[in-house]
Order: sequence, then structure tokens, then C-alpha cells
Amino acid sequence: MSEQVGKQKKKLTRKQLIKTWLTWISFAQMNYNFERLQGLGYCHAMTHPIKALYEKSEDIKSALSRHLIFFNTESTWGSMIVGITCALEEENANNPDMDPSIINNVKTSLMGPMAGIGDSITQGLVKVVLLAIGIDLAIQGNALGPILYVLLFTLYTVGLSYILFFQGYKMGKSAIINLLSSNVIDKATDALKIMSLMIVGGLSASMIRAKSALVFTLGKTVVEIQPILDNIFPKLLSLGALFLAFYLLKKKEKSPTYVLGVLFVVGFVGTFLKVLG
Amino acid sequence: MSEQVGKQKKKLTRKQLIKTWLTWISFAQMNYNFERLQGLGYCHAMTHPIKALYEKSEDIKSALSRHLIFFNTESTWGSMIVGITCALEEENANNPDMDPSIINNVKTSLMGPMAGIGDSITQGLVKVVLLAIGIDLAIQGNALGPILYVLLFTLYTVGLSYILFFQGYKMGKSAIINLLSSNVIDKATDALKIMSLMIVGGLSASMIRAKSALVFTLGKTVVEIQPILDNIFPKLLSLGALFLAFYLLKKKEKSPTYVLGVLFVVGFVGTFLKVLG
Amino acid sequence: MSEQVGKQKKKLTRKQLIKTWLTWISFAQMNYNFERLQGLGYCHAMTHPIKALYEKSEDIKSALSRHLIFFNTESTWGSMIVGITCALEEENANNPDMDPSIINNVKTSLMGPMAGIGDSITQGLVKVVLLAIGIDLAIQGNALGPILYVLLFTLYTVGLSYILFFQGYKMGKSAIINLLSSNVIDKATDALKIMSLMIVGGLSASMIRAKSALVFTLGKTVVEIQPILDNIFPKLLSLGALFLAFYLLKKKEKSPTYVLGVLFVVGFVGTFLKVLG
Amino acid sequence: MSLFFTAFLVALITWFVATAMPMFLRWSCYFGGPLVAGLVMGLIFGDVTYGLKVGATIQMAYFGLIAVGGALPSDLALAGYLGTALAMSVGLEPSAALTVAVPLGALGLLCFNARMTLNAVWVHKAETYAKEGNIRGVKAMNLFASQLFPILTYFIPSFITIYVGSQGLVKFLAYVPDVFVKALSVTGGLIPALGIGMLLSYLWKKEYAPFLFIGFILSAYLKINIIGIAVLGASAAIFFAFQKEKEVV
Amino acid sequence: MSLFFTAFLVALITWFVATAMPMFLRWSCYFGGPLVAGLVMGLIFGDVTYGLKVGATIQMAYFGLIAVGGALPSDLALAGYLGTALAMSVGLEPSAALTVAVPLGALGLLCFNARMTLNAVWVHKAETYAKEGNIRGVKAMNLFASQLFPILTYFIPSFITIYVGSQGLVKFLAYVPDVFVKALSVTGGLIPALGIGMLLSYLWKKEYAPFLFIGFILSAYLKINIIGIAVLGASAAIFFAFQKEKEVV
Amino acid sequence: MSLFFTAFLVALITWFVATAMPMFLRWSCYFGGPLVAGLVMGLIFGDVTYGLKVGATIQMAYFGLIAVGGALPSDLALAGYLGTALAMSVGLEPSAALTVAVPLGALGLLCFNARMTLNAVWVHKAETYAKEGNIRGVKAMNLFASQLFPILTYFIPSFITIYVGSQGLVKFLAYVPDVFVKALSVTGGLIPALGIGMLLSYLWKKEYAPFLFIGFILSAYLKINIIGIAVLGASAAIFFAFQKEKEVV
Ligand SMILES: OC[C@H]1O[C@H](O)[C@@H](O)[C@@H](O)[C@@H]1O
Ligand SMILES: OC[C@H]1O[C@H](O)[C@@H](O)[C@@H](O)[C@@H]1O
Ligand SMILES: OC[C@H]1O[C@H](O)[C@@H](O)[C@@H](O)[C@@H]1O
Repeated sequence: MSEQVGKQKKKLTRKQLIKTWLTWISFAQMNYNFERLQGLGYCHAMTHPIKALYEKSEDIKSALSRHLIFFNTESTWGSMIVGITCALEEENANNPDMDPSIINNVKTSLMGPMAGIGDSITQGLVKVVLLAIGIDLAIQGNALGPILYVLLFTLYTVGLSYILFFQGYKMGKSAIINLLSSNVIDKATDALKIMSLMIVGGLSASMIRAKSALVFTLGKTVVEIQPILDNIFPKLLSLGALFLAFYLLKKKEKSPTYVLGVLFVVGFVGTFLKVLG
Repeated sequence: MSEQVGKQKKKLTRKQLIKTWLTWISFAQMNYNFERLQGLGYCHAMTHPIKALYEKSEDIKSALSRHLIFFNTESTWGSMIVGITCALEEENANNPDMDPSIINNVKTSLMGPMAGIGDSITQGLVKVVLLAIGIDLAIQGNALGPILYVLLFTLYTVGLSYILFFQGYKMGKSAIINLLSSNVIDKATDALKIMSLMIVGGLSASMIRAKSALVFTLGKTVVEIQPILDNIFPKLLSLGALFLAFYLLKKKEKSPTYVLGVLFVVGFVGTFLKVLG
Repeated sequence: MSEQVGKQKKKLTRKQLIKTWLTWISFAQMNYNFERLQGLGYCHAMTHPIKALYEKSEDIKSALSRHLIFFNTESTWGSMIVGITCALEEENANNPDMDPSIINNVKTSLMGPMAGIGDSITQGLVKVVLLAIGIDLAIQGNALGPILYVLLFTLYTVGLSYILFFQGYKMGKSAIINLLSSNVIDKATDALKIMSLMIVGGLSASMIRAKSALVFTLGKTVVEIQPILDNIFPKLLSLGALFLAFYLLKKKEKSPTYVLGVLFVVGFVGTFLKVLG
Repeated sequence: MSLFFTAFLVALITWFVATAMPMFLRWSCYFGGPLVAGLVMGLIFGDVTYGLKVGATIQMAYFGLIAVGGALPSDLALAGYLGTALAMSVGLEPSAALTVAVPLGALGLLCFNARMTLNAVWVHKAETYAKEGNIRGVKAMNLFASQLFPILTYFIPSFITIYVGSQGLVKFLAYVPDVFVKALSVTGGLIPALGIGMLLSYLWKKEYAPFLFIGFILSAYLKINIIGIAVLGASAAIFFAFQKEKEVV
Repeated sequence: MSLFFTAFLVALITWFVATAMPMFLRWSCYFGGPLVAGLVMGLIFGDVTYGLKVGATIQMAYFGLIAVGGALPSDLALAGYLGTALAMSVGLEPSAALTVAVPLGALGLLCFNARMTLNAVWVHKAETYAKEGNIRGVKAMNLFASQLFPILTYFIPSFITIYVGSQGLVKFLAYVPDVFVKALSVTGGLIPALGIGMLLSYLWKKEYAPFLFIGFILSAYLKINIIGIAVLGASAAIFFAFQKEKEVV
Repeated sequence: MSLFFTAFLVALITWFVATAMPMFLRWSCYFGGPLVAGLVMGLIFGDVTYGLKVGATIQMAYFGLIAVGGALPSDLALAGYLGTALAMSVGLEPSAALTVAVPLGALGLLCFNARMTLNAVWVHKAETYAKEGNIRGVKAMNLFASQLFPILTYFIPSFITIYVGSQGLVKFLAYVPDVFVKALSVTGGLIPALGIGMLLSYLWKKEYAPFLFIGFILSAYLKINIIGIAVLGASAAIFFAFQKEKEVV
């Protein structure tokens, strides 16, 4: 902690912080590219604290350059990193002895874990659950489907990123390091997996449509296969389709486009052979 | 253990014990009051062993006075304490060296734990389950509802208290102390919580009636909110009502009467604003 | 391991092994009897390796006699033991120093555990699940019921015994001993119990038919008991019948025939008294 | 039956359940007061089916009521026996009956507390008898003296409520607008949240909260009744209790 | 088909399944005897649908039958093939057929035990061959000699039961009162408790009892079929097995 | 609306969602592209109900799509906004629409990759500005320069697809045999397996596989919707997380 007695300590105002957060959650991926990914977006967000904290041209230049580094994370949960960086830049502006390279170290060491947990929750959970509601309404022709979906999802991204940004700013880097060194995140990830796997199971039964069109004639009676399958294990073919896709993606490491092709082939051949229908 | 060889040991007869138990489970709360609670009821029950065990007027007087002490427990499970007390009075009558203050120590140290487990089971579980059956039948106009309820509940109170009373008498104080020092009761309480919380969840869905009367008009089509809510999460409003009550009672520590008022206000305002209905 | 350099090592051909396996899974219980159970069947299966491995009349005689010993196991899972025995006979044929009594030791020490796990799975699980499907179809008059049942069950017995036989042959005795000394089998048995008990619960609700014919008249209204029971706890009487049978079999150690008699008595008396119907 | 006699009977029953009934019966007849009152009042008023429905509906509000350590959150004798009788005497819909009975239960705490305060007198008298070794005196204090004040605090208010109150209520209800009746019924649907909320407060343990939601879903989605949920709950509880036990050993 | 020929065919099949069928087929055709018999006898008697129903109903009694260590609780060849045939030959209702087949299965233990005792003879003969190094002799003992006694213990009784018994049963049934038929059907509903009870005895482990009740509720309340319950059961079993494993490590 | 103007509007929206939309909205509007497109295109084409159905059906294929570390498995702006518009413009059945939209999404990866490659140019420009301390320059690179290439890679192809492609597709569809349309619909039912399979690959952990089957049964047998399953899943997850925590402590 700096001991610059006499000299007034520089502090970011609430307004400056809000501007930073807003720029981040609006423009993080505006110039998304393979070389730096969210690097330019990050720098854009940091222009606000940089303008506020540094006066000397040299400081501004090096700060801007610093934040153009490669960066990528899940933007909602990653807001926390931006918050922490604000706290670090503040410290850096007040404390001439601080080594500014620590700032980028923190950024790059946090972006991975935050992407991991953020992608699981935002894309794997929140999106899926809200989409389920939205599709359910929309398929019945109810316009509330997409409307509710957008409203609730935006509430989530805006609300959560706001909270995490200010948490990050307040707690600084120490708290995050605590978080990462404890196994809370591991446990949360495990719990999320349990929950999400149940949802995946439910989705595959409710969303994958696969029915057999097979018909046998046993003596005089006509036997349809699908009702028998339904009696034995409903949605068995849907589960089969899921495992086909999963097998190709995970075990055979095929691309989604390849799997798409396989599904087209299965669908067409199955229909032509009157096996599916 | 007393070694009064020669002198005949005093022993309570089965009939005397049954009288004691019957008095307890009948009249424990007859003169319920804020000063001593079940104190007089306890003394009343103990008049039977006192009459049987003591001859000297002095002994009778001090025994009667002893049992007028403050006492309160759940009467069914608390029968066990009465049983133990009978064993202790018996020992006291036979053993002049015994310090009779031990009797009240046992009573007061056991009444808490027995109330805890007894209230959970009798009021939180048995009553709730039997009421659920009874209400279900009665609401259809079937008189078996209250009849079955009273029969089965009384079977429980009479049967269980009988068993526990005689168990207590047989095992004396030692066994109970074992019970309390082991963590069996803790575990049982935990198991009970799991079970009861599931029941509470079920009750809130089946017993709390809350429906939205909201209607929107989106373009030409009229959209009712309740069927949409039912599609998304059935009985959501019932759950909301539960959490409102729970929040006020537990977190805000409001009285039941206060919560009652809040529910009246919600019900009336909701109806007038056509939000509930 | 024998070090008979120069002398060609004897090895069973794939064809000889398949013959052995086939004889086992076909004729293991052909001459089933109280004295040796599957003893003669085992010897029959071993005639193939014996013929292939031994030339000296003495060796053949002692090998044949050896395998007439008492033997009993679940034949599907027990195929593994036959496979191991083939490996051991091979070793014995190549290594004059080997003590052949080890062969029967392995057989008798493995037959128990294999019967335990085999009976649980083959009879307690596979059979029950396949029968459930088969009965369900057959009761609707669909001939696929028994056909599917026989096909799938035979696929299981033939397929699994084939795999286990060759596994046993490949791994020899060492691997099996590892298996038994680790607690994998214990855990698998536990897991199987959980699964099978759930199935038993399901079966008792779906397969045992027990309904009350009791009717009361309360004032002017007629009260039927069965719909009330259904409301309170559906299939309660089926559960009762299960526990009656279980109680007699397990706690009273009565024979199945005795229990059968009791069920007949309950059924007839219940019907005559108009309690069941 | 004359109104006077009816009022007398209702007051007598209310008083008896509130204070004089043997403890082993009180557990069912007091805590399930409204449910039992449904049958009893149905017989008295000559319409059992109506009585059962009114009683069962009122009972729902008190599902989860827990009386611990002598503290009573609501008086179930008044809410149940008097409440059911009052609702029936003015012919309320079962769903609206709740909103008549519940305030009576709340007011009933006054009766309960009065009795709980006054009855201490007899303990002191009993103490004197005890010091004299007078067993009969002690018994009499518990059995008979204890019933004097409750006549004041339970019997009389109940009698007046029926004899005077029911007529007033009938007149009053004639002027009540429809939306008010609707609101009563809506509120009646919400009130069970109080009793169940009390039960929940009593049982609450954060780490077992998941079971609350599981129970909710079992009922809301799958319509499993309380017995079924109780059996499933017991199964889960027993299994996890066993699991833990082994951990310790 | 003449009665004689029918009886011959039924007896032949019963004998074959009981003793001569290759082991890998016995698992299905013997333990699922009644179910399979439903189809086979349906074809023989010319009414497959009726046969299937009778067979499936009888099979329910033997759902949980477990034959362990050579001990057989009931003979499924007689209960299944002979039982189905007898029931069909007299035109019994499927639900009543059970009560004809089940006693046959119980009596069948006599046939089974007779054979199990007598067949030891051939082992001793085989032992002699073994000492002579006579492989063919050993084989013959297992394959052919073993079938001699079962013809006595299975074929002949089965033949007589159909050829003589079915006519007698028809006459007998003409005099049977209705309530008796009703009672047969009620008893038929109870008998599956025996087989399932046997399975339960075999599997019983106190600490896993909760899963019994869970399975029961899944079927009784939620009508999930056995496959569904098996999948849920397997899921629970695997998860808890994994949990434990980690505890140990 | 003239075809030209419609094509213009669709292309504009597709471009905007793909690249220019603020990030906090992109999460919903991009990843839920088809669903949102259903409403938007419904309004543009004047048939909201049809639009909603087409959009919702296409969305099912992308339920489980996960974009991790900048890698996109399919472009949802094209699949969603352009795909829905194209399907609507030729009046496809919702179930067949999927098979039009999905290939567009796959092709869209070309547009995405082109932009991801080209946009690196502006970072280098921004680096120069940074070295000069020119904050406005840095901002401009992120906000405005970044939008130039996407006009090439998103707007123009989209415009052409609608303006030219839709007419071609209509003619083409006239010659398509019925079985082909049936096959499209069957394939449409299978395609959600891709998205859900991707989600599963991402989440897969062997020891939690049982929960996959539990979720499946809850939906297939008991028809519990996703919210219900999520609540049950969360309950299980929280309970077991707590259990473990205690083990450690
Ligand atoms: O808490 C123990 C006990 O206290 C008082 O006696 C009453 O509230 C009872 O209902 C309760 O069981
Ligand atoms: O118990 C092992 C085994 O013993 C005997 O061989 C028979 O009862 C078989 O059904 C069983 O599998
Ligand atoms: O994985 C983190 C992050 O990487 C990229 O930015 C995109 O794929 C995002 O969707 C994702 O959240």
C-alpha cells in the first residue's frame, strides 16, 4: 500500500466505473478477431480509467498499449476481471513502486477460469433454460416466447456483470486469488454438471423427434414398431440419436458440420427405407 | 444399588404404573399455566407412585412438593420421563442414601430434548400426514376423514406413550443418558428434517391456492397469464406465497398474526387490482 | 512357467476352445443330479481340451476323473471358470512340475462367487426386466412378447458366456484372484441390490393384483373402501401381499409351497368374506 | 334447535376441547380442531357434508401450525369449533369461511393467555396442599379448579359470538359487495401459506432445502399425494442417515 | 388334432424343456416357461391370442422365482408348458389359469427331485468310463443316459394329465360355483407376491430397503414401467457406487 | 414490401446481430437467433404466428450450441435471421425450415472466419494510436473500423440470398418429390441431437452420467418440463455438493 502522505490519492468515481463497465459489456467483442480476440475491446473499456487516472502522456501511452494484449473470456463473468483491473490501475497510479506488469498477469491468469465457469453457466444453463421457456411459448404462436427470453437473458447479463464488476473492483486481486486457490469453483462446476446433465437428458427426450415407421405383418395382424417401442422405453430413438451425435463428437472427434452431414444422411436414408418417419 | 437385606424392597405394581401413565396422558395440561406449565399435571400423575411408595408423612410431603416444579415437554414422548421418574422414586424409597434432588435434575435435563424430538414428530409429521388424509376425504364430503384422523392419531398418542412410559421405567435413567450422549437423536432429527421438508414442499403445492387473474391483449389476441405460468412452472404463485410467509416469519421475525394481516392485504389488494383471482 | 526349451509348447486351437465353450453352455446341466450337480457336464466340456492336450492314456484318465468332481455354478458367468480351467490344463500339459490339484482348487473356490453374481444378474435382473417386456406385450395378445424375450435372453446368455469364457482363458487364474481380492464384486453386488430392489418395488405395484371389495353404509351414503385406499396410498394391498410373502419366507423361513398355500387361503377366505374382490 | 341451545352446545364443545379434554385426545381434536369440528358441527346443524367441507377448508390454514414450549400461535378451539359453527350458521361458502375462522383463532389467543395467567393461582393452592401432604387437594386443583377460569374465557365469549354475532354477521353479509366475497375466497387460498410457513421456519435447515423443492415438484408436477411424498421422503432420509452412519464408523 | 396326439405333443415339449434343452436356451425357455408356453400352446391349440394371455398371466406368478444352488422352488416346465396346456384345454379364464398351473408347478418338484436323485447313477457309470480313459462313454452318460429317467418323471405324468386330467377337470368345473371361480381369480392376483417375495428375500439388505419403496411409488403413483425403473435404479446404483469408491480412495 | 426492400432489411438485421450489436444483447439475440428471428421476421413478413413457429423449430437445432474460446460451431445470425427469412419467403413448413437454415449456419462459418481474420488489421492500427496516446483513435478502431469487413462478409451474402436465392428456391421446391419433403422433416427432428450432443460433450463427466438418464426419464416418462428438471437438478446438485463439503471438513 502506498504511503504518499500529503499527495492526494487518486480514486475512480462511480461514474467513471460505470462507464468502464458499460463499455465492456457493450463493445467487448466489437472488433473480435483471431489475433487478439477481445484485446481491443478490453483496451476500449480501459480508456475511461486511463483518462481518469493518468496525466502524463507517457503513462497514458503505456497503459493503452498494455491493454491491447490478447484477451478472451466470457464477457458476463469476465466483468469481474475488468473491475479488478480498475482497482489495480488505481493502485498503479498512486504507487510509483508498483510493477505494472502485474496487471496483465492478473488478467491472463483469470481469463481462463472465468471463461470456464461463465460458459458453463451462461451458455450451458441460463441460455438453455430460458430457450426452453421461449421455444415452448413460441411454438404455440405466442410472441411472449422471444420477448420473455430476451428480457430475462438481458436482465441476467446486465445484472450479473454489474454485480461482478463492482465486486471485482472492491475486492481487488487478493480475493480472487483466494477464490481460485480454494476449491469452491471446482465444487460449483461439479454441481453445475449434475444439474446440466439432467437438463441435457430432459432436452434430448423433449426436443429430438425420432420415430420408427416400421411395420411388420405377423400372420394376419399388422404390427407397428413405434407403439411397441413407446411401451418398452419411450423416446428410445431420440436417445439413440443423441448418443450417435455424442459418439461422433466426443469419441471420434468429428466436427459439428460432419455430424450434421451424418444426421442428414440418416434422416434421408431412414425415410427412403421407411425405417424412420 | 441399596443393600437393605432383610427389609422387603418396595416395587410399583403394574396397575400403579398404568394409573400413573394414564393420569399423565390424560391430565398433563389440565391446569396449564404460564408459571409452571405442566408442573401440576406432573405432580398429579406422580401421586400414584407417591401413595404407593412412601408411608411416612414427611416423605409424602416432600415428594409432592418436589413434583410441583416447573415442567414442560411434549406429552407423548415425555411419557418416557414419567416412566423414568417412577423408577427413580422407587430407588429413592428403597435407598435412604440417595439424594432425591437427582430426580428433578433428570426431569429438567430430559424435558428439552424430548420436547424437541416429540414436537417434530407429533406435530410436524404425524399430525401433518394424518391431516392430509383427513382433509382429502372430508373435502369430498366423506365423514371418514375426521373419524380416521382422530382414530389413527389417538392410536399414535396412546400407543407410543404407553411404550415409551414402560421403556423409561424399565431402563431407568442410565439408558436415557446413553441415548442423549450418542448422536442417535441428532441423526434422527436430521432424517426427520429431510422427510418433513419434502412434505412441506408437497403441502405448499397442494394446499396453497394462488392464481393470477392477469390478462394482456397483445394485438388482437388475448393472453392469459395463469396458463402460461402453469406451463412454465406450475404452482409458482403458491411457492411465492410460502416464501413470503417464511421470509416474514423467519428473517423478519414477525408474529403469525402479523403475517396473517399481510396475507389478508395481499389477497384483498390483489383481488381488487385483478392481479389475483 | 515351464521352460521346456526345444519341446514344442502345446496350445489349444481356437476351434477346440469354441467346442469346449459350446459343450459347456449346451450340456452343463444335462445330467443334473443331487450328488455332483454340474460335475458330469463339466467333465463333458473338458473332454475337448483333454483330447487335445494329453496323449498318454494315464494323463487322459486322471484328467477325466479330475473333472467329475462336484461342481455347481451359474452357467453363463461360470463359463469364465471353464475358460480358466482350459488355461490351467494347458499349463499342466506343458509343465510336468505343476501340481494338478491346483486345477480343482481354482474351480471350487471360484464357483461360489460366480454363482452369487451370476444368479443376481441373470435371474434377478436380466430375466426380470426381459420378462416384464415380454409379459407386457403378450398380455395384449402380441406374439412378439415371448419371441423378443427368448431372442434377447439367448443373446445375453450366449454373448456373455462367450466373452467371459475367452476372458477367463486369456487371463488365467491370476486375474480372477485379483478380481476376488479387490472389493469390486462387493461393490457391484451392492449396486445391483439397489437397482434390483427398485425393480422389485415396481414389480410389486404392477404385478400383484389385490383389491378390497369392502363396502360400508354410513347413514344413507354407501362408502366403498377401495377408492379411498387408492386415494390414500395406491396399491397398498399389493404391498401388503408382498410383505406377507416376504415375512413368511424370510423371517419365518417357510417354504414357497407353504406360502402358496397361505395365499390360496387368503384369496379364498377373502373372497368368501367379501373383503377381497 | 333453538339458537340459544345451539349457542350453548357450541360454547360447551369449544370450552371442552380448549381446556378440559384428556391430553391424548387433545392432540387430534385440538390441533385438528377445524377438521373434527366439521363433522361435529355438521351433525349439530344437520348438514354433515357442508360441515365437512367448511371444516376441511379452515383446517388447511392450520396444517403446519406448531405449538412449541407453551406458545400458541393461534387458538384452534376457537378457530375450529366456534369458527366452523359461525360460518355454518350464516351459510358462508367454505372458501370464505376461512376468513371468518382465522381472525377468531387470532383473537382466541386472548382467551388462551387469560387462562394461562389466571390458572397459576391453583398451583400455589396446590403447593399448600402438598406441604400438608394432602394428595386429594393436589388432584382437585389440577382436575377441577383448573376449569373455572376457562368458563369465563372460553365458554362465555363463544356463546355470545353465536347467539349475538351470527345474526349481526348475516345482516352485515347482505351489504357486502361481490368483489369482497371474491377477495375473501382468494385470501382463503393464501392463508395455508401461514401454517406451512410456520412449519417450514421450525424445520428449516439450509443444507436440506433441496428436499423442499423436490417435494414441491413431486406434488406440483406429478400430483403425488402427501402419503406418497412422505414415503419417498422417509426413503431418502433413511438412506442418507445410513450412509452417514457408515462414514462415521 | 386328436386328444391323444395333443397330449403326446404337450408331454414331449414339457419333457424337452425340463431336461433335454441346451442350457443356453433353458435360461429363457425354462425360467420364462409360461410366457413361452403361451405362444407354443397357442399354436398347438390354434388360438395364439388366448394362449399368450394365459401364458403371460401364469408367468406373473414366477416373476421373481430364483433357483439357487440346485434348489428349485417350483417346476417351471410343468407349471408353464403343462399348466398352460391344461388350462387351455378346458378353456379357463387367464386369471383362473394361474391357480391350475401353480399347483402343477408345486407338484412338479416331485418329478424334479426324482430325476435329481436317480441321475446320480450315471455319474458313477461315467466315473468307471473315466478310469478306463473312455471319453465317448463319459459323453454318452451326460448326453443320452441322462434322458432316460426324465421320460418316466416328466413325459408320462404330463401325458396322463392332459389325456385323462383335462376331461375330468372339464366335468369338475361344471359343478364349481361362481364364487369359487371368483376366488380363483382373486388368488391368481395374489400369487405374484410369492415370486416377487422370493426375489426380495434373496436381495434383501436392510440399508437399501428405501429403494424398494421408491420403486414401488414410481410404479404405483407414476406408472413408470419396469424398464424405466431399471434405468433409474441403475442410475442411482452407479452414482452411489462411484461416491463410495471415492470415499475409499 | 418490395423484395428488394425486404432483402435489404433482412441483410441489415443479420449483419447487425452478427457483429454490431452490443454484447449484453448479443447473448440473447445471437445465441437465441432463430427464436428472436421468428418474431422479427414474422413482423417483417406480416405473419407473426408462422414466423414464431419457424423460428422456434429452427432454434431447437441450436439448443445446446456452445461457443468456447472464440470457436464457433455454426453461425447463428445466418442460421437464425437469414434462415428464418429464407424459409418464410418460400413458405416452407416449420419442420422443413430447419434443413434450410442449418446449412446456412454451417456456411456462415465462412463469413465468420473471414471477418475474424480481416479484423486483426484494426488492432495493429489501434496499436499505433496507443503508442501516440490517441485514445479517440483506439476507440474508433473498436467501434467503427471493425464494422467495415462484416458488411462484405455478412450484409452482401445475405442480401443476395434473399433477393436471388428465394426465387430460385421456390422454383426448385416445385420439382421436389413428396418423399423428399418428408425426409427433410424427419431430418429436422434429428438435428437437435447435434446441439444437445455438443452440450453433452462439453459437460460430460463419466461419474455424473446417471443424471443424464434421470433427466431423460423425467421428461420421457413423466413429461416434466425443463424448468422442473432444472429445479430437481439444482436440488440434487446442491445437496450432493453440501454432502461432499462436509466430507472434506
Ligand atoms: O414444546 C413442548 C410442548 O410445549 C407445550 O406443552 C405445548 O406447546 C405443546 O404443544 C408442546 O409439545
Ligand atoms: O446357484 C448357481 C446355480 O445353481 C444351480 O445350477 C441352478 O439352481 C442354477 O439356476 C443356479 O444358477
Ligand atoms: O470461452 C470464452 C468466450 O470465448 C469467446 O469470446 C466466445 O466464444 C464466447 O462465447 C466465449 O464465452
